[in-house]
Amino acid sequence: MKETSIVYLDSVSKVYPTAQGEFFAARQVTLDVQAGEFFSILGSSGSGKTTTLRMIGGFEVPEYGQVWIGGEEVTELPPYQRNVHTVFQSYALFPHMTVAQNIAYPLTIAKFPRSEIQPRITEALKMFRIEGLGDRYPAQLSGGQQQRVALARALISRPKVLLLDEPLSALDAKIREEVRQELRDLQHQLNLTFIYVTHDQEEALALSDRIAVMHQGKVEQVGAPKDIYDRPASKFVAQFIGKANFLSGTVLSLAEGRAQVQIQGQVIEAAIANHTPQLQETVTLMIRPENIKLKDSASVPSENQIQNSIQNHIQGQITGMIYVGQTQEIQYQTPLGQLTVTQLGNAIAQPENTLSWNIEDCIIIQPE
Amino acid sequence: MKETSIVYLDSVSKVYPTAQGEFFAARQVTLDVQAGEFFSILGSSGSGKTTTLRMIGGFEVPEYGQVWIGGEEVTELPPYQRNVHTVFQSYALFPHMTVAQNIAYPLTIAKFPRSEIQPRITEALKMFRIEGLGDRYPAQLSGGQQQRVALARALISRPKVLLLDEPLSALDAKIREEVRQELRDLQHQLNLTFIYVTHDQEEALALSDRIAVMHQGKVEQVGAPKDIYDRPASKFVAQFIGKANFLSGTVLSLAEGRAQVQIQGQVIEAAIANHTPQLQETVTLMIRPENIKLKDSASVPSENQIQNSIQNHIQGQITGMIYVGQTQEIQYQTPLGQLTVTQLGNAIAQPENTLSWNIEDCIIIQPE
Amino acid sequence: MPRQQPQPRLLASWSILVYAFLYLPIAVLIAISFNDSPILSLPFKGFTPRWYQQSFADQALQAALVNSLKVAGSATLLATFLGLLAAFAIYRHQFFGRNTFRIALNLPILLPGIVTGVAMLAYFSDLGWDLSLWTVILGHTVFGIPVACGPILTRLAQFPRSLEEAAYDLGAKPAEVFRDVLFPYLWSALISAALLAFTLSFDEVVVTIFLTGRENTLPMEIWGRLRTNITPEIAAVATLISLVSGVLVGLSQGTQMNADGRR
Amino acid sequence: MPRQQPQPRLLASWSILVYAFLYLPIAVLIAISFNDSPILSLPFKGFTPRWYQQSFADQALQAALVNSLKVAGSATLLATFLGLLAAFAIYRHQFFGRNTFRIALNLPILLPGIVTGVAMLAYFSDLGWDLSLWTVILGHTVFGIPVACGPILTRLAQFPRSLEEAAYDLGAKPAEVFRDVLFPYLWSALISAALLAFTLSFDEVVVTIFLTGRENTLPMEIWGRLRTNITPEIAAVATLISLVSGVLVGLSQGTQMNADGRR
Repeated sequence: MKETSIVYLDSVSKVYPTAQGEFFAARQVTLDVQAGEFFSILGSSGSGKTTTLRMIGGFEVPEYGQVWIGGEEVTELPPYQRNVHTVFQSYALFPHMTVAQNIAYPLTIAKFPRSEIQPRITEALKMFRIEGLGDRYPAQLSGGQQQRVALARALISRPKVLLLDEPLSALDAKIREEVRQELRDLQHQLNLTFIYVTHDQEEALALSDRIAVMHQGKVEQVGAPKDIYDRPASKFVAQFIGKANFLSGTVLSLAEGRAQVQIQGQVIEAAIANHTPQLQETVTLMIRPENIKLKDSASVPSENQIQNSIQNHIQGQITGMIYVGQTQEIQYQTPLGQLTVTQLGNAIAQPENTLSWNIEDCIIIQPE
Repeated sequence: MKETSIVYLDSVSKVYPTAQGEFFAARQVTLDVQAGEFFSILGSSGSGKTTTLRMIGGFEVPEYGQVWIGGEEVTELPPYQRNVHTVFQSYALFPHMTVAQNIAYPLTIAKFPRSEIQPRITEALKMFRIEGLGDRYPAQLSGGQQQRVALARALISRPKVLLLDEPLSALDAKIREEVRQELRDLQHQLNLTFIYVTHDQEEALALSDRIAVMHQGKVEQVGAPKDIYDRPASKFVAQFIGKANFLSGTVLSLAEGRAQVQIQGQVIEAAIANHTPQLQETVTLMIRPENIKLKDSASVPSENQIQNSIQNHIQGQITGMIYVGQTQEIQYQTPLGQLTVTQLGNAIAQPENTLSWNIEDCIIIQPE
Repeated sequence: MPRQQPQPRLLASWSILVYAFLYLPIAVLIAISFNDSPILSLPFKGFTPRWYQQSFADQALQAALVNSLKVAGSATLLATFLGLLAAFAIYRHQFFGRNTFRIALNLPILLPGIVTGVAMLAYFSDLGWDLSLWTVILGHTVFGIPVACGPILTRLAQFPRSLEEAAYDLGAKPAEVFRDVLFPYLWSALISAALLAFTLSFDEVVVTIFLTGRENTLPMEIWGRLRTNITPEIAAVATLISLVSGVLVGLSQGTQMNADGRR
Repeated sequence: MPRQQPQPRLLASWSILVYAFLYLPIAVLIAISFNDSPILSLPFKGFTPRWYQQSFADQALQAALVNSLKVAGSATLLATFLGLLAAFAIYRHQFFGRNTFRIALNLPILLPGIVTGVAMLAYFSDLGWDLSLWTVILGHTVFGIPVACGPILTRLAQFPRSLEEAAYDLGAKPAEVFRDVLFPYLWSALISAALLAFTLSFDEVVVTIFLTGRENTLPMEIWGRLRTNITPEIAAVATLISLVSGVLVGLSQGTQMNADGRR
């Protein structure tokens, strides 16, 4: 692993002394990133995601564990001896240098001959569509242009890995989506490895090949976007990425990836995902509000389908509705408890309804 | 209007001198807010929404126009002579006073007797569920608690109108939704008038009775949330609130709320909303991506339904897909141009499909 | 075993040298003040509290100290009040001329004391005023204002305008806003400003020489003695003055930083 | 017709009074320097450039000016360099002792000049050094360091750490980071610091009196003459010194503000 991954963190911890003892900004973080991957580290502020990125970049030296880049141990090497470049949240363009001087900096500092630098700058300016801006100073550029310059500067010396620390957070919401697509295309085109830190789950889901979700210094789950959204490992992940209904019940029986769970006297069937429960264990079930379908009370399944348990449908009464434009969130009071159902567009719910879902969409997760 | 509305702005403008001449932070803003309404002013930063709120609160005096509160002209009255209170974005709690002293401040300054203040403070602390915190200082409170104190302080002297300047923006995303609901309940319960400034369209849609959308100092549209989302007055509003597909075409014929529009040689039918076009006029059409339904190519309408024009369905080819968890955005190449379709949850589109929509969901808007 | 973080040793040793350079003379002075030798010099011949006892018993020094306290106390009050006004004026002029005001305020403190002294002497004699402790107080106020204004302005610049607006909004009139919101906020800065102005006034010599009548302040008394008989008693008094100055300045800066932290 | 915004008139008039109080003595001094009267006083009897001509021709004043420039120039270089070091030390010590360092740095500037003077005199005589312009330079450096450190530290505190990290990240070694990123950023603060240190050194009297040998600096020369013959020539020289000080301080603050604006 260490030798073949492009970036490998081997149980890395970063500790700060505080008045209350030691504070672990990152705790036994193990990650492996493959060449060509778009790998995101997702977490709220204080989750340790930036600390982790800074240990890869060489700005922090971990107290425990090892950092490997391109098959070599680099744990204690300074940033200028690592073949990874960072795009900072603030872009960190040098204010007293022109755009061209900024982009040329990695080559200038590596003492490339002038004749070799010039054509590469021209090429980079063209590639990032900032041809006319070579002589401007960073303060004269818009946010989006500054971001392009920062990218061009980080990529001019062709690093193995690009680290991006919330590169879109300083941009307007409207430009952000445009740049997001450009970033993804760039990574594909140049076949680069991106390690992308963000607190925005939508960004992470839309862009990444794989995501590591961090919480309180620890990695909670690593997986593909659909994996993490559909089969979250913990209640934290389920809540952090999207909205979720949680139910708490007791396991009655287990069988090939399924479990019968008793909730408030009702029995429903649930799928087993990352957490395999014991019989009689108290477990947490998760159903995404958009995976609950609404049917008229009239079209309930026939008696023999229902048998003794309710399995995956239930009667509910509307208690509230929130209109948020694209979707509508409807609150139901059901025998299982409060359930929220999300509907798209102008669909309107009948006052009383049957809620149903696919058994695969009701999964058992770790109770935090 | 001026006399019956609880707050009425009569063509109010706020002008700042700049090196380039005059800058209109607010330009001829006319708004009327009825008693008991939850009225939002929605706009991005620099749209003039906060300036407008500050003119109601008395922190800015407009250069032109009049401000009426409760049927009286108050344009030049200082804040301490207006019966409206503000909840500031930063909460603006007095750091050297305890929570109880903060909440009591409006009564203390109005020279209420001590014996009358005490029970009202106790009641307010209870109402906002901060009973135990009366002796703490603001710095010792969490963001959510500070917000409650700010609300309690603003409401203790029972103002006619409460002005709220992005009161949720300093809170964590998770707490925000909780507090949002509380705010709405509070407003209903006490039958208060709220004027609520925000840049978050979801917040405005979920909370408001009516919304005024501001852009570059001007009011673009005033209306109920569904009105503004479904029938935006301009391209700006359509883009700012949610996502939208825009098409540009020429009006061929007009009839009772409908128009035939020719786009790239195709003719489609569109509904007329706030903007009534002329024959041969070049107009902009808007379709929300979640209002486009997907059907298998097999189930297209029969020949006689289609007649000569395509009306409201079209063939398309998938060119891209973005997964964002709750929804999936699918890009289609169609004879009309690029169209984005939003689908909920795990629905998966077939590689080739027919896109269709209700004619009411395809509306003609002002081309900005 | 946790990995050790690298330390910036070179920088640390350089900066220790700089501080040593700054503090060595003071260290020597303190040593001399306890040295059992009648001349103002090292080497150290033994510890004695004699020079301190002698200075405490000195009648002329006591009188000078009282004068110094009178001058510094009055000048501090005046300078702090006027500095507060000046700080407000700069703070309120958000747009036009703000920087000009600020620079104009700082000029007098950086004018040579000798120029200020000559100028005020000429000014007072034109007005026909007799020189006394009062003229010294006015002279000290002139350079005390900019010094006092500094911390007040710094704190005022951090003042969240919304606090003031909230108070207005909740029904407070301008004077009440000042009393209930601004003053409590500025309190620590006022203390800090007063301590600074006091220290400067207490230590001043040049302007004082021009403006005083028959009464001597403490530094003037030392100054006078240095020309006639230089004894370690002077070192003892100088050490005491340093100690008081140090404590006052330390307090002043501590007050400021506490306020910053609490904010 | 646009509605007029209210103006804070009371505050404006008060603050004009404060500034008048600060500047009146200087105005009187300037008036006297052009007054056609051989005594150092008003009323104004007519305009004459005579006192300025006389001071320009004065050999002793010229020699004193050269000495002043030598001392101020050397002390400024030393103080700015050491102040930069001290600022770095404070800036890097993010956690432990940062505030202590900062206060320790500011103490010497607030010690009475008389204490610094006595202490350094005793120190140099212990070392067996002869008094000369060199000892004056060292003395001025002691209070120049904290003064020079101020603007550098202020600017350094605003320095976005990410710029430094970006340079490291892109392959620059520590010395190259300083040359390419930090130094260009600090440049304006260094100028500002040097101008301040120069002004203070150029104007200083008290420490100079203790530490100089036979050579006089310009303020010392004036000082000496004030005891013997007070002529309007002194007023002319004092006016010129004020002008130079004012311009230097104005330049220094202007440089700082420009840099702030550009950032």
